Amino acid sequence: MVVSLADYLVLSALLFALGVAGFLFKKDLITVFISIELMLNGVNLTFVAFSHYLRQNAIDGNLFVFFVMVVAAAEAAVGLAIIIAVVRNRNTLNIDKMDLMKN
Amino acid sequence: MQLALFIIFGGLALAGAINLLVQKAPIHSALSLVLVMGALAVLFLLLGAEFIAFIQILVYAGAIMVLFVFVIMLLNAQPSEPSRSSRIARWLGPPVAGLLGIILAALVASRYHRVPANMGQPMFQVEAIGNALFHQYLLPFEVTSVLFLVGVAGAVMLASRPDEAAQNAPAGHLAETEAISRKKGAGA
Amino acid sequence: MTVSTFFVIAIVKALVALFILTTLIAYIQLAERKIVARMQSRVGPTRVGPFGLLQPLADAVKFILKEDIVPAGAEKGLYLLAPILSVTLALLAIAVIPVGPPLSLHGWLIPLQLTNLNVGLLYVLGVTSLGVYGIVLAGWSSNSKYSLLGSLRAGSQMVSYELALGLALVGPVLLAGTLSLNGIVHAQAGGHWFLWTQWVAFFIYLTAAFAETNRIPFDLPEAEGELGAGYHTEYSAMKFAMFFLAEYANMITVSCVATLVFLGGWSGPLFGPPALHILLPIFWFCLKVAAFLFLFIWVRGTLPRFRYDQLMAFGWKVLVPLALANVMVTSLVAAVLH
Amino acid sequence: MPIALHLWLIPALCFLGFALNILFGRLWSKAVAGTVGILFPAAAFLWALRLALAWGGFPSPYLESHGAWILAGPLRIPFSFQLDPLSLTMALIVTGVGLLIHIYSLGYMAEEGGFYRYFALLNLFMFFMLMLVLAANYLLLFVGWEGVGFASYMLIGFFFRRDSAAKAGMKAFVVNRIGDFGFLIGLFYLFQLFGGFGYARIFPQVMRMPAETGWHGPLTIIALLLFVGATGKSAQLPLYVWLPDAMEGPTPVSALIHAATMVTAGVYMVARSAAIFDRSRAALAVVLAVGALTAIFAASIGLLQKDIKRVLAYSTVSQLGYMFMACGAAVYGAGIFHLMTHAFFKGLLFLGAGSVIHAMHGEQDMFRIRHLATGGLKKYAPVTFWTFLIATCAISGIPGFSGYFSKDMILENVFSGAAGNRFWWAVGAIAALMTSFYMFRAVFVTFFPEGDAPPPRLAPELEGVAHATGQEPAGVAAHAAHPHESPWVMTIPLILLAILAAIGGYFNLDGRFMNFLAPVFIPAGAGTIATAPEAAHAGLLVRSIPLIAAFGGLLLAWWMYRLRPRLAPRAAQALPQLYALIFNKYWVDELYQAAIVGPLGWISRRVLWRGVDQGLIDGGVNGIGHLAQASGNLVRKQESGLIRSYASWIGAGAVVVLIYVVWLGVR
Repeated sequence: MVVSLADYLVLSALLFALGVAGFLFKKDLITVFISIELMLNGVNLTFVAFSHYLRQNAIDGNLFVFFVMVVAAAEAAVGLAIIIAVVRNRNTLNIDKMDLMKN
Repeated sequence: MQLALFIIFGGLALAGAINLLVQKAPIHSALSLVLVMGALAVLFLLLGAEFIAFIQILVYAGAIMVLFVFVIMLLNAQPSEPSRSSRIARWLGPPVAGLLGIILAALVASRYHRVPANMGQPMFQVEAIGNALFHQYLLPFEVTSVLFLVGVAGAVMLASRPDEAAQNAPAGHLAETEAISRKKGAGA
Repeated sequence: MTVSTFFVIAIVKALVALFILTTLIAYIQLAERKIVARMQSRVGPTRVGPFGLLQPLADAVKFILKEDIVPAGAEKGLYLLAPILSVTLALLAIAVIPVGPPLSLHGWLIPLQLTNLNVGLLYVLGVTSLGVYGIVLAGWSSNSKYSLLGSLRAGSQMVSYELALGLALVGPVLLAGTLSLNGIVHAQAGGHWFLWTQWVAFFIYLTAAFAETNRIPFDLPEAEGELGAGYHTEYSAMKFAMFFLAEYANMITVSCVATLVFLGGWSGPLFGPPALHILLPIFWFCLKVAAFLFLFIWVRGTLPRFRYDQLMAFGWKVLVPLALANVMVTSLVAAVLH
Repeated sequence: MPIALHLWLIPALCFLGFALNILFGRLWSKAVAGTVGILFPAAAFLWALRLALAWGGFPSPYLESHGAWILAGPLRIPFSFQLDPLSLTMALIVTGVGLLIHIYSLGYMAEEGGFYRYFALLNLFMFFMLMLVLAANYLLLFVGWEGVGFASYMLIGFFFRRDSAAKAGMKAFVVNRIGDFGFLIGLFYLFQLFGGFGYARIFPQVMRMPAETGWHGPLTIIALLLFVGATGKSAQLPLYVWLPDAMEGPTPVSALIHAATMVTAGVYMVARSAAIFDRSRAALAVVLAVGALTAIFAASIGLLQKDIKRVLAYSTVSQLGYMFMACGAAVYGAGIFHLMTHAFFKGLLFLGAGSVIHAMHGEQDMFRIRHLATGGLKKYAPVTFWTFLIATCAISGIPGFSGYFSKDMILENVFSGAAGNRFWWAVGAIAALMTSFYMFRAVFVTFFPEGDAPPPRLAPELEGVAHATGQEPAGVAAHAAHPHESPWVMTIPLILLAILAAIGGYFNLDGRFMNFLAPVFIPAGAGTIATAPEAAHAGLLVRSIPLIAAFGGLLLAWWMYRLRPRLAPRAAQALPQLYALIFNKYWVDELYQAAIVGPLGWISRRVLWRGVDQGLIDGGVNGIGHLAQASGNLVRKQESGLIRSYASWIGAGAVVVLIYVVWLGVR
């Protein structure tokens, strides 16, 4: 028995969906952010899997993962800095309370 | 063997992801994500992407998630208190997430189930990746490095307090005092 | 080689390595106590066994028998997880370290390492970078100010110096053209140790390695004077021993990497009968690692501790720029030489 | 390999001077700013002089081009410069006279603010003018053409705090735009016909076309459109109105505008386009008529002006008319010759007038000057007086002075040339008489003692007339009673220009100048209307008429303003309507105001502003705004401010897109 491309893709689809779910259901700002990382990871898996199966070990897919990681790192740095600033100002991490633009 | 590893670590990744969703405290979610990342790194190894696998560990798990954990510690993030919540998210969320997963999975499963397994030996990748990075993908590489630089500068700007520069105190000190004060606040 | 023999060999090798490693750690600890004692004109432990040689055993028994305390208000799961994580990751890193050239036994070629990885160096870096979790979680879950501060310091220190550490290794990797530890050793064959050409990187690596292992003069996380024992203030008995184990395992790992990357690994003069040809490389390797370990102990006996802001400034403003400059110069030279 | 002449250097040097001064001048002292401002035009002049001395050592016309300025499909317009006798002459005049004016300005502007700005703009002015004359295609010429317009706008409005100066600058700009509009359409037409702008591309094609007789030929239309531009730039009827107002600028600027740059651009352009004009009899007739009418019209206004600078301004308009008469008679060489001599003596006249104004501390009214400078100004400012007199002789056509030669040649050719016309000749001759009269009037009134002449104010009943024109003396200093000679930086340019104005006519000894210019015009007109300049054979009577006119004007002025000083006011009183008509410049400005500016303003205010802008456009925009607001109010409810709600909507959108993709059937 070998593992097929579809297996990997289904797995990554599920991870992605779980990330979406986390994004929608979690009330915690940091957890929401973590969910985004989960989505990115799910996508990364598809890149590597495609690169392995469809292009016969081409490294392009791996490079995309590399770039995604760089972007994720930058995003994490900025996002966490924003979270820190938000918490300092509003003293809460609850995403539902961040509605200053309302009213 | 391959299938066994795939099932074990794929299952581990899924379990981690679900645990991420279920856990209340942010720190547990973050650690679940680290678990997912570790499992994914093994899957990358299975897919012949050694370099990416260890970069995944080194950068994602070892740096980015450490940052998350750090912030969680710093802010002493507790399970979030109940609050006015979004009705739309409550009604729209489950079908959206569920449909997204089902449709995506069904889509890829139906389209790619016939792709032949790759029997080729994984080649030595680091050199190939370096070559591609500095030739074919030089521009994206440089652009992302600029993006990264901007991100770092932005993070420093955002996280530093306005009066911090005036005091010119070492950053670590403030972080420590802040953490202490939060701990106190949580205890009280 | 069938799957089952593969598993058998792997498990045997892992067990052997684990046994050697734990014993080694125990005796390094003893050696440290002895050497430091000599430096301070004391004699060190002498009562248990001849010259105190059985002291580690006694210590182990003590650790196991002590009461295991879990502080009130601690996060139980994480409190337990942290030391296990620490020691597991520390031991995991040894897996790719080759201690000598492949051994031929009954026609089988047995590599003297658990697994030969094309990106071995990356593996070591990756696994050690995870080590910070153990420390951070320990401090966090203990529900104690001292622990929290210790782990905060340890976390930022390790994240900061990891950068310098990795960048310092880029120079030798550039020269060797491979990330495989075996390949790096081969690239230094014939006495062309990277220490000669990459001495800047060597210095940076050594400094960063001290910081990574939280050893003096960078042992801020457990600065007794101000923080008690730092992140493991609240730990006792076997859990404490695990942290102890992890620290010394990390010392061994960084010493091995330094030996492999900068000192030519197991290379050294070969002489004598064929049996000696097999054993000598291992001997040379152990000798070099031992020298590094002695250096660790020596420094602990001599140098005072840094102040926290000095430490951060030194890492970010001296080591990282220096390492970057080294990478640039090395790549320029390499490009010119090609 | 042809030798490199580096024509680009000439304008580039001036531009460098401009750039340095405008960037750093603020930081410099006046001495440094002035030195920089003079150094670069001087270098440009020396370079032009070097080219002139090396004449014959390179092919003519010499062409050089630098890079591509405009690249659009097959169209490729380079920065191309051309050196031939015409552009060399112009470059020398522009740089030479311009340089003298620069030097003069050092003294004249010494006490003014914005010193560096002044010199920067002066350099910019020269830069654009040099671009204009050295360009080898019409588009580059147009750049210079617009550039001088801009520079003149800035310089005329130099004293921008004074309302009248700012308005005069704007007037010059706007009137020029009208002409430029025609010019631009002419350029479009040229491009359509010949597919390019380069002289080297257009003129050979033009020369293969037959001469046109009617009004509908393409060349005629082009020529007339180009001439519209020329009337704007060179202040011909009916677009001359900006030039007299341009007096608001500092006097050296007026000198620069009138003598070396700007107004000569139109003449130059017509001469440059000789090949086109030569093939259209109708266009030539129009040019001749407009030139002649302008000459007499402006001269008649000049008769009665009291402001010394205004007299000179109208004389410039009139002299430009002469130049166009020459062009209209297809003797472009004579036009250029007159342009050159005019540059000398008109530059000198303006600088002299500036010197007078300087001496009188800002007083510009000739009669008041006479009144204030007891004993005659010539006593106080001898150098100014003598140089001014030389220039007057030159402009009036007193034999021996430069103006005589050029004006004589023009009139002769108008009389007897193939494209000439006796009627316009007569008009020109009368204008010459008037010129002589009002110029000597200016000399006698300004420099000679008052004697028993009446007080400076005219007869009381004419007071109101004078006021109606708003002709107030600009900033009269109360202590103007101490006239003095100007410093040497001002007198030396005067003397140099006086020498040139005196002997400038001898450049054409034995037709030498004409022959020098001939290669530019002869091939252009070969086999068409134009005739060689020496073909003009006029009778003795015709030849003596300009002489008679010149001396007649001199004597008349002497008689009216020296011998019988009370005659002039009495004549004015005898014919008050005529006097008022002429004194107020035929009410042309008022006519324009009533006929064009007023209705235009009314339409703009009532129809365009209130109606179209406020009603239609604003209403429309505001309506859209209100619509958006109203619809926003409707969907506002959806914006709960809850991030997770938004995220849900995004997710729902993704699901919808996904379903759509599946439904499409991904391949």
